[in-house]
Amino acid sequence: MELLEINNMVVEFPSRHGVFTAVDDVSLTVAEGEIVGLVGESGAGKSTVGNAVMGLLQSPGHMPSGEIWLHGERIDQLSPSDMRSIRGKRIGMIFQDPMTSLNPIETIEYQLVETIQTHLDVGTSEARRRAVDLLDQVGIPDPANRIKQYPHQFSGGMRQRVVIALALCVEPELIIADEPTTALDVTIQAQILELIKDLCKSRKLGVILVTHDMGVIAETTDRVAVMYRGRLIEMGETDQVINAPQQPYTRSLIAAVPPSNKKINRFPKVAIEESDGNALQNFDLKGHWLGRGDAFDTTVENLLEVRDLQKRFIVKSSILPRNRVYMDAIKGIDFDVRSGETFGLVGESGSGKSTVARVITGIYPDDGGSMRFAGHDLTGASGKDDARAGRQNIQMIFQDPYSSLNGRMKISSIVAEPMIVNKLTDTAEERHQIVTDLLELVGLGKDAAKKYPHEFSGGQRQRISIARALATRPRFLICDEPTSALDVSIQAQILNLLKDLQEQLRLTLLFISHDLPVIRQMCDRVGVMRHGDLVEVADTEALFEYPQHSYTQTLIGQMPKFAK
Amino acid sequence: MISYIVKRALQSVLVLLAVGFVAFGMFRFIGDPIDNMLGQERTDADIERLREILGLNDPFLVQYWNFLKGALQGDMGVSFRQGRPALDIILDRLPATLELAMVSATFAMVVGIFLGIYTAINRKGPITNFILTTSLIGVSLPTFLIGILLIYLFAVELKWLPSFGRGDVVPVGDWWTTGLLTASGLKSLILPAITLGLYQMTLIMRLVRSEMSEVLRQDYIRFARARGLKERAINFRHAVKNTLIPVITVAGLQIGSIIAFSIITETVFQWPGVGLLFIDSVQFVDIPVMASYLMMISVMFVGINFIVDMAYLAIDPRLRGGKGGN
Amino acid sequence: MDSVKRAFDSDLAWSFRHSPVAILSATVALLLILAAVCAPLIAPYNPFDPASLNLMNGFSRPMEPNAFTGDSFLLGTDDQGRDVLSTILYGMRISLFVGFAAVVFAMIIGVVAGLVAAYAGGRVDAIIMRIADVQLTFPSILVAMLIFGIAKGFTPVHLRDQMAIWVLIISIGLSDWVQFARVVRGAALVEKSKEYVEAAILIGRGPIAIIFRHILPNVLSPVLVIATISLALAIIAEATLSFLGVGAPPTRPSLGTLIRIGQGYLFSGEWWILLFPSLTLLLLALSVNLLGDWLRDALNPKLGD
Amino acid sequence: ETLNWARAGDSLTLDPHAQNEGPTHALAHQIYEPLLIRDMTGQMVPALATEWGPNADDPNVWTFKLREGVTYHDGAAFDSEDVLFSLERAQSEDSDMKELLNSIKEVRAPDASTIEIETDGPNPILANNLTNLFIMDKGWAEANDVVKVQDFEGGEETFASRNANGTGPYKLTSRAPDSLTELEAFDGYWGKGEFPLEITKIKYTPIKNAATRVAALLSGEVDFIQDVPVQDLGRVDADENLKVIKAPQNRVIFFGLNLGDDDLTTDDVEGANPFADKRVRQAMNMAINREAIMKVVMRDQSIPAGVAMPPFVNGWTEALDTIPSNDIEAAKALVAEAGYGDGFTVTLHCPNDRYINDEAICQAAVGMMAQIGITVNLDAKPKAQHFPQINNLETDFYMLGWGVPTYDSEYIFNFLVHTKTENRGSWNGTRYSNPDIDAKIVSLASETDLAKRDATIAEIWAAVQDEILYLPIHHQVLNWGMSNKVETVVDPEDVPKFKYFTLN
Ligand SMILES: Nc1ncnc2c1ncn2[C@@H]1O[C@H](COP(=O)(O)OP(=O)(O)OP(=O)(O)O)[C@@H](O)[C@H]1O
Ligand SMILES: Nc1ncnc2c1ncn2[C@@H]1O[C@H](COP(=O)(O)OP(=O)(O)OP(=O)(O)O)[C@@H](O)[C@H]1O
Ligand SMILES: [Mg+2]
Ligand SMILES: [Mg+2]
Ligand code: NI
Repeated sequence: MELLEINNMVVEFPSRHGVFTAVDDVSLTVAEGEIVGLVGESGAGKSTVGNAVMGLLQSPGHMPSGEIWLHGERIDQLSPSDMRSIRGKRIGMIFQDPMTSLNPIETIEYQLVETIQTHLDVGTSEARRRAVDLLDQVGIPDPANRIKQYPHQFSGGMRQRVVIALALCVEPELIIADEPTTALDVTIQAQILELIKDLCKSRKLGVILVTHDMGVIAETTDRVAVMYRGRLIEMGETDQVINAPQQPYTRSLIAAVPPSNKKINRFPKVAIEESDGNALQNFDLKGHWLGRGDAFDTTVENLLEVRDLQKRFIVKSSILPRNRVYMDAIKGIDFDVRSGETFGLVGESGSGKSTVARVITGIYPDDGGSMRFAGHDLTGASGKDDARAGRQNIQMIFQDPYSSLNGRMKISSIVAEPMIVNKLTDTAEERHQIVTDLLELVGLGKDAAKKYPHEFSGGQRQRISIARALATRPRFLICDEPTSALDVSIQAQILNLLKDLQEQLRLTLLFISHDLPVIRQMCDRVGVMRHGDLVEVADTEALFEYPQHSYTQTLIGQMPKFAK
Repeated sequence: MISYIVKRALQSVLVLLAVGFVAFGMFRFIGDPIDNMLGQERTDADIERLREILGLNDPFLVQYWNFLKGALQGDMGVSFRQGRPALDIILDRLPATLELAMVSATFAMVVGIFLGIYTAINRKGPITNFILTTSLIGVSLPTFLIGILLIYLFAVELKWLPSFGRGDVVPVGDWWTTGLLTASGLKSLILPAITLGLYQMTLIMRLVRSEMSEVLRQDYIRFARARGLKERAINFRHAVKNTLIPVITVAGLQIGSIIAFSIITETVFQWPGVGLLFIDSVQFVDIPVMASYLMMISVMFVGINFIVDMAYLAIDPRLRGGKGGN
Repeated sequence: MDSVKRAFDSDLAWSFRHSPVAILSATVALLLILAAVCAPLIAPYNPFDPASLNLMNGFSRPMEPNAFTGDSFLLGTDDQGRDVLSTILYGMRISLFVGFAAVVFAMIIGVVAGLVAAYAGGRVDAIIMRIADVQLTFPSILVAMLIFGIAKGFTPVHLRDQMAIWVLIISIGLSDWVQFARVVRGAALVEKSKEYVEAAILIGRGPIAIIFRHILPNVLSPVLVIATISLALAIIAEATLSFLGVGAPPTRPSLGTLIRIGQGYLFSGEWWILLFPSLTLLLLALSVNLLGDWLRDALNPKLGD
Repeated sequence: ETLNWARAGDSLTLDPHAQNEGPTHALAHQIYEPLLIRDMTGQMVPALATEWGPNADDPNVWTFKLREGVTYHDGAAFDSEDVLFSLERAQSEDSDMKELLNSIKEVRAPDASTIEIETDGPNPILANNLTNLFIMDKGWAEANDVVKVQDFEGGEETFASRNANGTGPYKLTSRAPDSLTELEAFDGYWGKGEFPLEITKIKYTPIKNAATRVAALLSGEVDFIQDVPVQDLGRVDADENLKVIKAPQNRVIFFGLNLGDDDLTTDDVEGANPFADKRVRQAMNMAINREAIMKVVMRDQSIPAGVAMPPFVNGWTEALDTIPSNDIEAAKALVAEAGYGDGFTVTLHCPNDRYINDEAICQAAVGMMAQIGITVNLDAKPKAQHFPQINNLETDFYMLGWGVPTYDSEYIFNFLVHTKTENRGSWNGTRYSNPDIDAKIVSLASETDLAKRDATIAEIWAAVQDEILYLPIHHQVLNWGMSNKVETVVDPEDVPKFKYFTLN
């Protein structure tokens, strides 16, 4: 008997604009101890399948037809209370978006202990001990202290690991892991995947692993299912699918995986023959508004100069300053970003990469050091106006796209907003056109304009956030994990676009990513961070070929290899 | 923290000064106490003499200043109506009001939150619609009417509950008297507490419902479900706590106004509390009582709002410390 | 034309067309408002014209001829011989205007103050919130008396009646704004720390746009709850204040005043004086609140079900 | 037998001389006694004095024979020392009763059971002023340091303001101001056997709200309430366990007009005062339909009035109190004759929490004035704002009610008719000033020939009626609601004296 059996599942999202079929006739099985990979285009319906299995479709989504069997028991028609006894206990799920999956006002400890105690008959102190253990297992440093913190005090990757810990803590029979490692650096990713694999072996755990990372698929899964536009188009043994894909989409997907071993000029594009003509079009940047902006002056060599930058967070507040406990998130780092280059920032999850971005953009005040951007002092030492003027040209793509979108605004307003604010367009029609273009560019289609952020898949939200950043026609763009949730094909499309912009307009990029192949393709120079320190800065090729620092060496060594 | 409290305390002093200033500017418009004090046999000369004695002929700033001087020495003036120190009168009346306010606020909060959660979880359905609609009756009709209707039903027709007063009270400690320890005291509490709490209950219920409906659609609630948490824990802990900021804000304000201005309910039920005292004072233009009363009320509101602001921090860790922990 | 079409096509209009409750309550509210506006045209009598009243018609039972005069009134008459139906219609004009205007006034001040306090923080927050504390101390009775007293000094005798209405609106509004301000501030403090606000700042949005375009829509739900629920309260408050001599004269009773008058006849058998105006107020409050419920849900894209 | 008693307000203090005010006296009357008292029908009868009257040889000296064998609640004996002490106390600076005694020059106690009061001129109505003047025990006062009257305005609380020791039929057992006062029959009361004294315990609760008061009576929680709203009388009377009794009250309700000023502030007539024209006042007097007000607004609980004087008062005659005919056409003609055919506008100031249905009466008047072309803007306010306006001459057309505790017209003239001066005419908001009349009013105080005095009173009333100084509306009627087991008549001053009450 299969552990999980999905038969002809259909999921629909009705709306006033018609019914959208997100999952269309999907059948899938998972056996005990098996890891089934689920890959596919962003927005193909992968997360929706997971949600449907859990009975947690977001309203108004529903499952008009199809069956779900767990261990020979049909579960899609269970009463809510019976379903509740299955969730967590027998099926665990790791949500795709770790940022919004944690209750923002409860401590990590509370959420872990509560979950453990709901399912296991253990005392509070025992549950606490287990919680700390779990955090340790998912690689969170200093778990005993950090467990007392709140989600917003954790980095993206750390939150993702908390979510994983929460799903694993009661030892379910089946785990649906929806992009569980998107925000993790390779070392920790390896550690987590190892953990899951162990569980599969030792406890006959079945896993559905949704991911866009072909390397992970190759190294972890037993079988793979490929989804495209709501349909399951291909399914088979991992080796077979990777090495001899049947479907054109699968083929192009695999072809699009960026090579990790050498630098090529542009990302390989996916070329699939689309019947409905909705494929990513080639885009002529030159004639377009995006490419028309004034090329940035190149007189300054270093657009951004960061010296001895420091940032500390209060971990334990106290009335007396001397009793306060601080955590140094950035311990005095120096680096320059040259005009027109792409500077990559890689490093351990929780090492302070996002913090650097946030300090540069002024979201967090700095605690020392200096930042100069195109002649402006960003620390505000020489006046707030100067800092503000400097920051006018800095834009950022947030690591967490969903929280950075105002849930009460339609996509059209979100994307149009920067143009309105900065008066970048003359007429409303022009603006409307550009919004449509931008959405096309990131592969969303113009229908997206009418929707609200919550109606999108993880990767789609990420693309909205990118479209918005582009609409500012930035001069300096900080990308914090910009493609972490994107399948390789769309990733290629977007990264190529960024490259084009860079060529055209000398756009400068600060590119934060855990995805080393992407870094290798994108970046001119790379900085490696660990524990708040910048341990190494080097030209990309030099770094990949001859890593100096021991941490860099481990990092590069652990990069999942995807050999076609 | 300490510096924050000190700052808040200093601000409160300013609030008090402002309250006094506005109050004394206002009293002249409320009417003239002299008529009430002297009765029909007074002559114009009597009026003049008494005005002089009471200092009512002084400009309001002088009256205000004299009041402040007295207040600093703990002397809040003497009631024009009862001829007793204003502060004593207020303190005498306070227990009755505080007990009523506590009971009705508890009623409003407990029932309001519970029904709010219920109607948020079950967004449609006959019971929800029934609760939502009938509760509106409570806010659409004047408190006075509701009070009298309740009296008519439960006191006059059914004779279950008393129509007025506090019942038997027993002293607790030096100045506190309580009706919570006697059967008649408890019975007397029921109708006024419901009358007083009905509006707050509806308000809190609707607030909880509206906020809950939103929170229940957040990802972390779905994830909590995915973790298999009990429905009770999800609704009553995760969801409710996330709706709490507007709710406690309103609850704080409402508790404050229940204590301060439960005028109508106290009048209808002849509840011997400060609300009744206040309306008597306004009608009598009992300036010292009104002034000390307003001072007390402002201290109370400052306190409540301080507690509410502190509660924000307790509830939502994101509000603690400035951006990025500074 | 184009904009009409767009408005008709908007999500809000769509959701309205698909909500029977919204349509029903909007119809009721609209009918009531219309009836009030057209009172002089549709009311059988003009109860505000003292010369047309006959005291002997007082306390006529609904649809029964009066014992003294033989006149008959659909919903009976009140203690002054005013036709209850006409008085409700005329009284609603005052009540609706004062009620809506006061709530809107309170809402505007409160929301703006709350948003600014939350967003600016620091000293601005302290000042606004301490003003709110002062305001809280004064019940609307006292505020009304103060404003009325001051305004009386500035308005000529013949303008006093018009002034009274504005005094009512301002006094009720002033005593209500704090509730809005504090609730909005609380909610906005939470919103302000969210990432979408940071994103908007990065885009170059100024503080005003961030406050009103980004934060406001996200804190609107509690505002709507309080606003709709306050309407009936404001209408009743108007009656209370009028009784204290700061509002409309008793010869021109509002809906609230009519209810207040009717309360006196609760034990004495003249139920119609109380019942009909109360029902009208109830109907109004109900429809406004249900409409508010719908609007709140419709404005929340996530509740689209 | 316990009687639960409720009325709108509470006594303000137990010190019998600190406040001159209805509810305060009402409670004091159960505990303390004056020298002479009005019984429930308004008749002056002996209390602590058995005989009294001015000396035949010297009208300036009154002699009072005191009752023997009277004791206070604490057992002390009552004698002339106490009367002497109490009268002096009542005359002292802080006393609120001193105005009633300001004609007294000296009080003497020639022996233990006699008191002589010397006035500074003949005062024919001295006895009237003593019916609310309570006698305290000197020894008790000295022992408890309450020789001085409680300084009410100064905010003193004294032993006497919280405790009481009188000679009255009931003694105080507990008191919580504004909520509950309990009394118990006094065993050693001198009047045992003379009065019914069937009620042995009294529980007195103020209930401010009329509807609640009625509800409490209906539900049986109280046995006796004062001030039943007129519209609820039917409901109370219909209850098989309850009844309503009524009697005319010593209070008349009327409108005052500013007829003395050259121009009015609240009218729309430039440069002239329409009220100065007697024809206008006449017309207004005729326009008021007192019948309708009585029937509809007062539900028959009033007596239409033709004179601003309650019927109990010395000087009242049926002729004076005949109500003017309600003739709209004639009234209109008069207004036109006066030159206001097109009408004019004026503001009527009215209290809304003082007299029975005060606001409704004013509203009715607005309609009636409208019928003769006078547009009246009604400005109804709580009493604390209304009465100062009359006092400060800020109103042109106002409502006022007047009670006459002395039962004598002089009291009315002094306050309502005399030119407004420092010591007289304080309630005269009409701006009427007639030196002749003033002189006559002043002469009343010292006129010992009662016949002559009555004649002067009649003359003054004739002038007042001729001038149409006031537009009388009606005399109020008092209503007491009570359980069937209680038997009493209504006191015209609204002061129940429970020793007279009987029980079925
Ligand atoms: N609440 C919703 N309302 C309407 N449409 C939705 C909703 N949630 C998802 N969808 C749509 O369903 C489709 C599938 O979404 P799903 O989240 O399953 O994609 P996915 O395969 O997980 O993509 P990604 O890799 O980007 O996360 C998307 O096109 C999305 O727009
Ligand atoms: N607001 C905050 N309060 C306290 N600590 C914080 C806060 N924000 C970040 N930190 C801590 O600072 C450290 C660096 O976080 P940051 O988000 O910069 O990591 P990162 O390098 O971006 O990691 P990831 O790759 O996982 O996103 C982490 O330990 C995190 O817990
Ligand atoms: Mg997904
Ligand atoms: Mg990060
Ligand atoms: Ni990745």
